[in-house]
Amino acid sequence: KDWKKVRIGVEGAYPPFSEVTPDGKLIGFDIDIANALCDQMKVECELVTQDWDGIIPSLQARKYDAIIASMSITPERKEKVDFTNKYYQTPAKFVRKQGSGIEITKESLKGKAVGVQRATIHDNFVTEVYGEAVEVKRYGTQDEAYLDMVAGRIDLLLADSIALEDGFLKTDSGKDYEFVGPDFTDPKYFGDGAGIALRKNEDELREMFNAAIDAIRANGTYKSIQDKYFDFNVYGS
Amino acid sequence: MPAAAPAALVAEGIHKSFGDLEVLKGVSLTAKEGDVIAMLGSSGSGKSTFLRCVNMLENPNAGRISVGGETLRLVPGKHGEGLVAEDKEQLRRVRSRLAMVFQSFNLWSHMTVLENVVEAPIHVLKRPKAEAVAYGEEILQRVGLYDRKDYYPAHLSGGQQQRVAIARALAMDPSVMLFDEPTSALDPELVGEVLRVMRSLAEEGRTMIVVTHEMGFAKEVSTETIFLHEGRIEEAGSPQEVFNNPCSERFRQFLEGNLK
Amino acid sequence: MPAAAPAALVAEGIHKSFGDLEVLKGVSLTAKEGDVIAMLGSSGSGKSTFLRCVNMLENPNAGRISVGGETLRLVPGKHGEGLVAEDKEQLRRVRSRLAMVFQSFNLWSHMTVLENVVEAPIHVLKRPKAEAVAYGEEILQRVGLYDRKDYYPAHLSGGQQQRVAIARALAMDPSVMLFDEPTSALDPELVGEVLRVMRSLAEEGRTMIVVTHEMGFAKEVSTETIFLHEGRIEEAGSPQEVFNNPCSERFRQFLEGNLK
Amino acid sequence: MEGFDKLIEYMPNLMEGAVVTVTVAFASLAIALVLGLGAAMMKLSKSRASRSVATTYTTVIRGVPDLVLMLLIFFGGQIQVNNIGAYFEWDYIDVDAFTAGVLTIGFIFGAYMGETFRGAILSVPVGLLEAGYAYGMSKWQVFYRILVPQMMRHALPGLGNNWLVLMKTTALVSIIGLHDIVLKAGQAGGSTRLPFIFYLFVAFAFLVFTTVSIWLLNWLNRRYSVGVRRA
Amino acid sequence: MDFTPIFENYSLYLEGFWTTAKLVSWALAIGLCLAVPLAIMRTSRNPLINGPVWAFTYFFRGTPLLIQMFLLYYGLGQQQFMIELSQSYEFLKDAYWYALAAFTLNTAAYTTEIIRGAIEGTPYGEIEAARACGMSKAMTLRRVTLPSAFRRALPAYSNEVIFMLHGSAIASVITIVDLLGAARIVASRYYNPFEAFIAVGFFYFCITFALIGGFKWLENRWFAHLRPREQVADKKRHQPA
Ligand SMILES: Nc1ncnc2c1ncn2[C@@H]1O[C@H](COP(=O)(O)OP(=O)(O)OP(=O)(O)O)[C@@H](O)[C@H]1O
Ligand SMILES: Nc1ncnc2c1ncn2[C@@H]1O[C@H](COP(=O)(O)OP(=O)(O)OP(=O)(O)O)[C@@H](O)[C@H]1O
Ligand SMILES: [Mg+2]
Ligand SMILES: [Mg+2]
Repeated sequence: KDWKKVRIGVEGAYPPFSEVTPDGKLIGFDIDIANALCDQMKVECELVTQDWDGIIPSLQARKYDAIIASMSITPERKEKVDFTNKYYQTPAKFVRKQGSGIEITKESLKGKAVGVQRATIHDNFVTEVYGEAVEVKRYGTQDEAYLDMVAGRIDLLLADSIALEDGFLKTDSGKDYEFVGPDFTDPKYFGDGAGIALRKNEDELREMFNAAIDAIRANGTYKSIQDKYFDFNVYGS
Repeated sequence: MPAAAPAALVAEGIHKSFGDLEVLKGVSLTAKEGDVIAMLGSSGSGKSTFLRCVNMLENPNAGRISVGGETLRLVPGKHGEGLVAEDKEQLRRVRSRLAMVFQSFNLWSHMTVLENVVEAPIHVLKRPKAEAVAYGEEILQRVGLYDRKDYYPAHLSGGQQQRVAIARALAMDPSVMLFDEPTSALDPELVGEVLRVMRSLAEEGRTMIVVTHEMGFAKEVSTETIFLHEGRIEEAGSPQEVFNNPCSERFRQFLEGNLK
Repeated sequence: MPAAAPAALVAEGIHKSFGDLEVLKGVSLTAKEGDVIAMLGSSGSGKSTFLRCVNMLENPNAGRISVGGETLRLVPGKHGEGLVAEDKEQLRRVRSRLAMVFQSFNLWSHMTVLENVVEAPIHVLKRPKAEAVAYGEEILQRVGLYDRKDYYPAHLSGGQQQRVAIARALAMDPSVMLFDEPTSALDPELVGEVLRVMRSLAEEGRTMIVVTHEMGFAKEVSTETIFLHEGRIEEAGSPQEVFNNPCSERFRQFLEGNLK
Repeated sequence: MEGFDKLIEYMPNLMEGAVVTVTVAFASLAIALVLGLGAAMMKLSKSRASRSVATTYTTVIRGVPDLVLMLLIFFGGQIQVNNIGAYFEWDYIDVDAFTAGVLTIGFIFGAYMGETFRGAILSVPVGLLEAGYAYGMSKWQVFYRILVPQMMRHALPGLGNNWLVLMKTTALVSIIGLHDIVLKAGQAGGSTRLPFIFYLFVAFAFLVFTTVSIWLLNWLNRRYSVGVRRA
Repeated sequence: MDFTPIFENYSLYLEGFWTTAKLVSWALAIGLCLAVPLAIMRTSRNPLINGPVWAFTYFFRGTPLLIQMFLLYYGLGQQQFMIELSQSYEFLKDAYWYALAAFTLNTAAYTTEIIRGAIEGTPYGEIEAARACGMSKAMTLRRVTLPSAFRRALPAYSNEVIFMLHGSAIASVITIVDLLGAARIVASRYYNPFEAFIAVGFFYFCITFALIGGFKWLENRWFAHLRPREQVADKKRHQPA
């Protein structure tokens, strides 16, 4: 197959990686990366928004050909889809209300409600590691989880640290909240960074993306996008 | 006029208008204990309206109603709907002594025959249930429907339904029974069975006011026959007088029309 | 038997059963141009079924039907429903020449009188609209309903509705008109107006087959009277013969029952 | 009021969503009407096979929640289409959220419409259809010149109810990611942290749709009752 | 198709089933209790009594259930006073109660209109007969109008119950693990939406038909007085004396 046009699934409710402006435009790190990669590959791109918990099924259902949505490369997902090399890597972290005194220990977490986005690595991690102790509340989008955190319905949030920082802590409604506990990076749960997911056996497209990732990192495009959003090295080591 | 016992029912100067249409222009009537008054009149003359005014299903514009010596206290209604009862308790007491049998039976369709009959005695007269049921069954026996007591009204013929309605009225032990064309919704074959029951009621001395088109019944059973025309009583007297020697031209015409 | 012109309608050996019930046991009938055949018979004898078989609203089990010399090609139906038309085009052509007037009128209630009348000429016979309307109005004039042409059927009396139904049939310029008890759904006062129209059709030489209970009509208007009994023709002949000198015992009984 | 300013700011976006909602509603209505008429005719047909197909269709649809069916058709339907596509070696056919939403809602309401139409068809006196056949009309002519206009009057109240329910059901397409008014309001409510005012606006918008529909339905009802004698 | 993940997670589905069952039955029970007085108010000729109830039913019948739930959960829940209130009353944090409130109000609105229709359909003669016997307004309502209205409302109400069951599936959208919520967890964990939703659809299907069966049985008991004559007469005859 000759890739002239590539449709890319994105999420649209995961600031600062992917969000929708009031006039309906998609913006964010993922979006810029997606556009940069497409330019690099000289293909026409169409971005399709899709709620997170349907994002892999929709890929398999061929609603689009690739997912650029901060998706961590985990062994479980690898059974279903193929990944390119990572295009960034950041740790996961908990957020609590200031002064709530909750610590990330089994005892302190007992009976607390933890909000995560449904079907994410964070969902899997909390369910498996703390599932006995806490009540896991799963949301369709990260935004809904923030709303419930502010409404006091959940005690903790677990998500990507950058997403939490930019999408929540730095906003007006997040000013009373803070990070707690360590950075989580265990590849068993959190994988090897965020990659672009593709259907199995689309090797040609994967190689195109891998080449493009290398190219934009080499030619400075990646750096300029990164600097637009972050003041540190988001690619990780 | 003054008698030893108070009259069973006195209605005096009943007036009733629907909007501009004056349907009753002062109708008066006195029924002594044991009277059977037959009320005739062409369609639209106001017979039903009169009966409905007597037990206040319509609000008369003027008039006086008294049952067994107790006069219903009436006051003008607030929304201009004519006279209404001042004391609802009294109205209910009076109504429970005036039992009405409707042209279209109006049985309660979700209750069996027996339930229809004992409903008001138990819940209005507050009779003990067992007593009411025993009495109800006795009455059903009288109207010949004991074996149908657990049927629902929808499963009875029209004549049977009307007999249930009569039983329901009887179960209240009313001072006066009001019948509004009790046979005119029935097929000709079924009329007889209902008339038979009414005849037997008359024979045992019940006070009854019967609106009817059955001349035979009026002639043979009534103690007094009244002819209503355009909201006024045009002719009244014993059936012999009235049928053999009518004074009113209108009544004569009415009789001719009805005998064809 | 053989005539110069082919017979307007020939039905031969029509058999029809509903399940186990054999309703028609071989009924044959020939109507020449201008014949008015009156069909009598007690209720359930199969008169309606016969008419309905003739224009294939029911599927006969056996028999032959030919209209104006054209024989309808019939083949056994696939779901065991009796004979069906082999060629739907031919069936529609034949049907458009056999106009049926139903007992219950069956006017199309969403169309005005005029629309009812011109519907089939325009959509079945593909007449130009203006022509069909002009002709339709002429016919409505004939049956005396021109001034009602823009009414809806629900706003007409029964007799008027039946006259519209006749106009609707006439508008097809049919070779044969089939009437199935055209007056029996009408109040007695309204029967006359429909019979009058039918009589005038007979006088102008229309070929008609009329199922009716109106003895007077059969006697005076028909050219041939047929008596059906339990799915067989029991008596047939000119009305004079048949009424004055019936051969069949059953027909005699039928006449007696009907004259009461 | 801050909330009101935000509402104004997001208004063009919400209006786009409203257009999507209305489009989805009408497109699904069209499908539902066609499917419903088909299902009704099949249920009334002589053939046992088509009767049982139609019965299975209406029973299954009415046994399963709309949202489940929608998720099933959105995810599962695409997989089936792909399988069929692969078999015939077609190019990829996209079942996007709009197509899936419209198909699902149309499919669901086709079943309800089917019941409505069936009832309406049964209330048309057979004699009127027979009169059509007796004058030589073809099946198709009887169907659209007599059956449909006669039936519409009986079907309208039921259709009206179905339409009101259908319109509200379109809110579910937001769950499969179609950018209707509900999703737009959710996004706006999420990023402004003012969900109350946005959802209140959506509720108001639906009340407007409902009210306008009721007016139109009453008007239609009068139109289709021509020739009916009123008591 | 592979249904093993569904069997492996049957306890999740079971838990979801209980949540759905509890939600729907409570909503229906409370909704019905609200609907009866509301329906009576709705038949009042006084606009001050009838008007507010009309507005209530118009709003809840004119807007999608999903929006009603969002309004309560995200909308109301975001208001400052609710956030403060939920500090002292823990249960206000639980999505369950918001869904229950939305479902209850929604079904109350629909049921109100169903019962109102049935009340207004009571043959007027039956009411006059009650008045002529000397029954008070309240007694007429209690003994005649309502019992016969309930029976007539049953078919429409059984539809409402089914709609409520189906409508309850949206609870999964606000973090509640009901039947569909369970299916969505399975679907997103195993990436098998087709199987997960087919299974849950089948589950709902069975519940629906159990309910329909139940209502048929009820109708048979309650509608004895509406059935054709012979059928009942036969039943009576075959009853042991
Ligand atoms: N609720 C009402 N509103 C307006 N007019 C009414 C009402 N009830 C009765 N009427 C009118 O009052 C007049 C008398 O009616 P009524 O029913 O008393 O007549 P009737 O003598 O019982 O006749 P019938 O023999 O037909 O029963 C009629 O002209 C009728 O149209
Ligand atoms: N569709 C049908 N299915 C079963 N039986 C039928 C059907 N149509 C008619 N019959 C039966 O066929 C018999 C003849 O019916 P038909 O209507 O032809 O009688 P008819 O002579 O027209 O009587 P009437 O004077 O009452 O109209 C009757 O016993 C009737 O019950
Ligand atoms: Mg009267
Ligand atoms: Mg016949």
